[in-house]
Amino acid sequence: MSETSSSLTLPDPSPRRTTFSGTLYRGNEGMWSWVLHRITGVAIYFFLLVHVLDTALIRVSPEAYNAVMATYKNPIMGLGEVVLVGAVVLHAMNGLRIILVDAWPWATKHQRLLFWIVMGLVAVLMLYFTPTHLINVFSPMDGGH
Amino acid sequence: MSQSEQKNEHSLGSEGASEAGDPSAQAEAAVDATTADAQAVSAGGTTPSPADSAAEGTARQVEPEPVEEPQSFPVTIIVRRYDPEVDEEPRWVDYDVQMFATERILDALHRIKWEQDPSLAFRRSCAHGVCGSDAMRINGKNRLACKALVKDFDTSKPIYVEAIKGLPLEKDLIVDMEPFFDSFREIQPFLQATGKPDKERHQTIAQRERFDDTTKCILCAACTTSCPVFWTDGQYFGPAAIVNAHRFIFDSRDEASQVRLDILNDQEGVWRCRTTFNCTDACPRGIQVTKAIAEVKQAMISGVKL
Amino acid sequence: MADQSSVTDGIHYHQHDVVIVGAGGAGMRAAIESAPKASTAVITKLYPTRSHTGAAQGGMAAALANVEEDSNEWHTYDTVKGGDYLTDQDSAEILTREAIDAVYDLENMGLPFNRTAEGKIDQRRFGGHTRDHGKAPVRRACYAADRTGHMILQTLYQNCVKHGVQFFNEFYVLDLVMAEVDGAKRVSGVVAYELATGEIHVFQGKSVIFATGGFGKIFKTTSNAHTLTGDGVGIVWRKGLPLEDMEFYQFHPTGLAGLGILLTEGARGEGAILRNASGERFMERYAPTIKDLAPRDIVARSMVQEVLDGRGAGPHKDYVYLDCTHLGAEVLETKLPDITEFARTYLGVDPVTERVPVYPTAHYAMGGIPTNNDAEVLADNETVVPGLYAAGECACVSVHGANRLGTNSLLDINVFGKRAGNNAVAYAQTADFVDLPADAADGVVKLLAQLREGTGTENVAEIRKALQETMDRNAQVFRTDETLQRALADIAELRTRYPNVRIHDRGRRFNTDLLEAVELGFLLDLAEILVVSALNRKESRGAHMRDDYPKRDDENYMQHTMAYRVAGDIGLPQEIRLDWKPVRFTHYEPQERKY
Amino acid sequence: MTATIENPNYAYPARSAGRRGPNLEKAGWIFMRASGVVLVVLIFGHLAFNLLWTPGGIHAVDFGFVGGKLAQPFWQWWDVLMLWLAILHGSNGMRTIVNDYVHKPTIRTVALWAIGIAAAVLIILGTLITFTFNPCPEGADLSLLPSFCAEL
Repeated sequence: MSETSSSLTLPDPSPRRTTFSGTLYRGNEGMWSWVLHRITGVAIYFFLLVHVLDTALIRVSPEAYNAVMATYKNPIMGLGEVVLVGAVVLHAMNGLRIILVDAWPWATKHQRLLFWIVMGLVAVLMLYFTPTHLINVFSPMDGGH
Repeated sequence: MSQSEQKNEHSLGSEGASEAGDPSAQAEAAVDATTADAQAVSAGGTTPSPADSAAEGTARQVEPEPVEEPQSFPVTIIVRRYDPEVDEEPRWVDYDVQMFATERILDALHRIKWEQDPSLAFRRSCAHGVCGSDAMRINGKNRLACKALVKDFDTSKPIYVEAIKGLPLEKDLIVDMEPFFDSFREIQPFLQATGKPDKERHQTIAQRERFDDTTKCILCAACTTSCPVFWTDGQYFGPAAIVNAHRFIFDSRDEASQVRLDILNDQEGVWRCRTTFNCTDACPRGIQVTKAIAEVKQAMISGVKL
Repeated sequence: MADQSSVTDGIHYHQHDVVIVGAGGAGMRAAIESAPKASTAVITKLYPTRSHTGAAQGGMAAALANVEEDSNEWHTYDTVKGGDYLTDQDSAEILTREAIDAVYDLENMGLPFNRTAEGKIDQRRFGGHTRDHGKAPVRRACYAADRTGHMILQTLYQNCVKHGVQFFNEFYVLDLVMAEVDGAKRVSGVVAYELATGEIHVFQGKSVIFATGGFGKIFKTTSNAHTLTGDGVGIVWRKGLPLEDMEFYQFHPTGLAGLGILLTEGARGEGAILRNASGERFMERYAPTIKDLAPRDIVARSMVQEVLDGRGAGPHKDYVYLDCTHLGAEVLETKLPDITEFARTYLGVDPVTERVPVYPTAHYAMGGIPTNNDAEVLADNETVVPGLYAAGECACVSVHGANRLGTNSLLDINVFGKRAGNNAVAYAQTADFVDLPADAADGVVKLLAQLREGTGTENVAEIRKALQETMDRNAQVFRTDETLQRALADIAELRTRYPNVRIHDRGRRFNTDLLEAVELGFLLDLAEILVVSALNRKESRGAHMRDDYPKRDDENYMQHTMAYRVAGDIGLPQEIRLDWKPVRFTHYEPQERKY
Repeated sequence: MTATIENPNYAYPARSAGRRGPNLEKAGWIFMRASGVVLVVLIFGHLAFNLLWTPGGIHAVDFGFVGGKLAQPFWQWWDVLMLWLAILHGSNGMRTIVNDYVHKPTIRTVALWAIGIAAAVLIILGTLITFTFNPCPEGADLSLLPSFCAEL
């Protein structure tokens, strides 16, 4: 009977402990893809907030906008952009996988294979993007026309 | 008794077993040997009972032909113990037990309870995976202790055993199951059909097959407590409740599918499923849980297709 | 409707019209009848869905004649003959007649039976079930793959949810309260121990139904769950009520060798064959007509005989094979999926391509608490205890006689569970509560205190193991005076050690250490009754096979054994008085049992 | 006793019984998938055009480049659609995460409101800017502006 459970009398159930007490749950591909999906999603969300705001500077003045954009062109930011694009690609590909898994019995059954296909696609896309982008980042250009 | 003596009895004991013509003689001899070894390992353990020596005595006979006998080996089991009357927080406790490869983790827990520490509390009943009592987290994954075989683990490392996650911990490996059954009860898990037929309601083989998978559920909670959404939000109905709803939604005899779909079309219903497939992997009955949930979602969008 | 609870002196008091002890098939079937009509409490040691009904596999017999000609009269004949004519024939007639509605009830409640091409309930063959009085095997067992018991348990639980049955989960009933009213002993209630908290609850009820299942844990190799420790049967026994036919204990032929895990007879119903080491289909020698589908006692005995004669398989020649390889992967995966998985998981043997090592395993108690056809418990051969009912494996109606046919137990729990529920409600609607004696809970409080605070040195697990080993060695499929005497001496010795057990867990919450100690007490009681009853029956009949008396002796033993407890507190030697009870006949004259 | 272990949040929100207003979970679920597919096209197009296909990539992105793009209705609609869908998709995702992990009612309410307000502000701001944007502001340094401004 539930009233006997001591836990119900506790003042403040702490969900943090709920999640992290004991060993880490050893889920398989499905669980880790979900973890990645969450992390990339949150990261992209916060970038999105910033990105909309910095783009809004375009309404202030060309100088203001260009000043902000200049920061995106520094090499450290350039590496960050690779990570960001990686997150976007991963989130996108895994999102498509989730849609398939939701809608298509074959995909539900072979979700594990699909996860690795997603990883493969992400790798291919990033292999295309990363060098192209890094060459741009590290080429000596002064940013004007 | 000395180690060498023990070893001796060990091999002879098992081989002589067929002499007795006793069905369980083999297993018996094996268990006897194990007991002796386990006692040697756990200092301060119990003394061998007369029955042990008797069994070993009768078994000490001429052996017909040399047979390759399975060997037991030491396994370290680390159990996350918690006694609410004493402990502030759960603690990990190590136990060394002698195990055979074909034995189950449940056997290891029994050996701990019966030979080393009788205060260890866990639930179990049928011991072969049909009653659903002993769902627990073994090496970080939900399984039934009676279906987890020692040979499937790397025994060079300790095996970690702890209670399932997300339900209130009561003691050691026992959690409060009431919230879990509350969710089950909430989806109206019973056939709702009008009219009283004289005999059986008819159903084709194909119609029966449609929901076969989800009839296997034994309500062990391995799926629900493997779900990351459930861990953080106990209000989520959880896979088990949805599986049982599926069992009736897709039963051609049932007339209340829409009621159940409405119940599950909730903030805490099927839409919270994030398709992590932990539930499918955890199900000891091999139910395609995530697929069942997907089918319920599809039924909500485009109607029930029997 | 009475439905109250209160706390006095730390003891919880509850009042319900009908109190059901046990939530397996029989208990829940009774609850479904009684809950809509009266306040009903179901008190159970386990969560209802953990009950061992769920482990039953093969099917539930009923002469529906969905796939071939059949009649319940044939079913009665098979049941009587299967029980080696010790079956009470009027009871068997009720069982087989009400079987048909019992199956339809379950189907209407939602049970997903396998279907025929026309959409009707499909049926399969099973041991001992024949057409036209033994001519050939008949398809009588209604089934849901090889998890019929699971589906029955789930369906009954689902319907209990539907009816809002009030469950007291993980409440362990330890005593039956009886009180004298106008010179007659009547039921007043039960006393239970709440596992989660260690608190004592007294349930007052107008009628009480015991549906507590069997006691297979007196044996070591058993298909039974760890929790099947005969608590209900033991409680009734300690109250001075008799037990019937305790010597008849069924060994299921096909347990996984060395483990005892059940492989359904339905496998043989689908065509699987038993073979010895040389591959011979040995059942052809023992039961030429129906071979592998002979009743369980005969098949189990034949298997043991093969092993004793040196024709066993394996390194120790101590088991035989169940050969399913010719059935094909599809039949195994669709009709016998669970047992296929059991063999794969626990023995690493794939039934699709390999023969599965099997050996008889302790399975089912034909005997138990004597009841009449209305499920009312008997205080002697005729006198009913008003308000007390029993159904399921813990009860002995007796529909199973000396040997139960496969699929008749799932039938038994449904037919007599329903009867118990209906009759208990009818009784509760006319009767008044019997006042609880002031000391209702004292016995249980004392028992638990004794155990919990004992300073002994004995270990519960060791005593239990010794008991199980002596029972396996001395009171199994073949018994002699000598082996039974040995068992009796061992049990007597263990009984003297029992009061000296030490409980290591002194806590109150989920004290499973204490629980196991209490259970051991019941096991010791019941094992002793079994052995004493077996010693007294100097014949071989059904599941009771005496090597020293290999023939059936209708002249002296065509009667039920009734065992009474004369004296013996827990831990002290018991004094058991044996008596007889006549078998009730209707149409069938005892004949030699040939298949 | 301080048994706080693995304790789920049963005190926290009631299920269907206490539900008020329409249930948008299903709509939200469908929206996440539909918008997701469209966003893959929009964002991949956005990234490819800006970072890969334009010579110089990130170095080419400045007022002149963006202004040039936003002067065309095609890119205006592209960006506005992307803005709306991305903000809604992201905010709904954040709402889910808050629902999962934030259990204190006050913090939860604050977090959900913050997400909602941020979404509203950004969508309105972004939309207004896109449609009221002047690629050739008066008095600006011509060298910073899109090339076509010179022709005006």
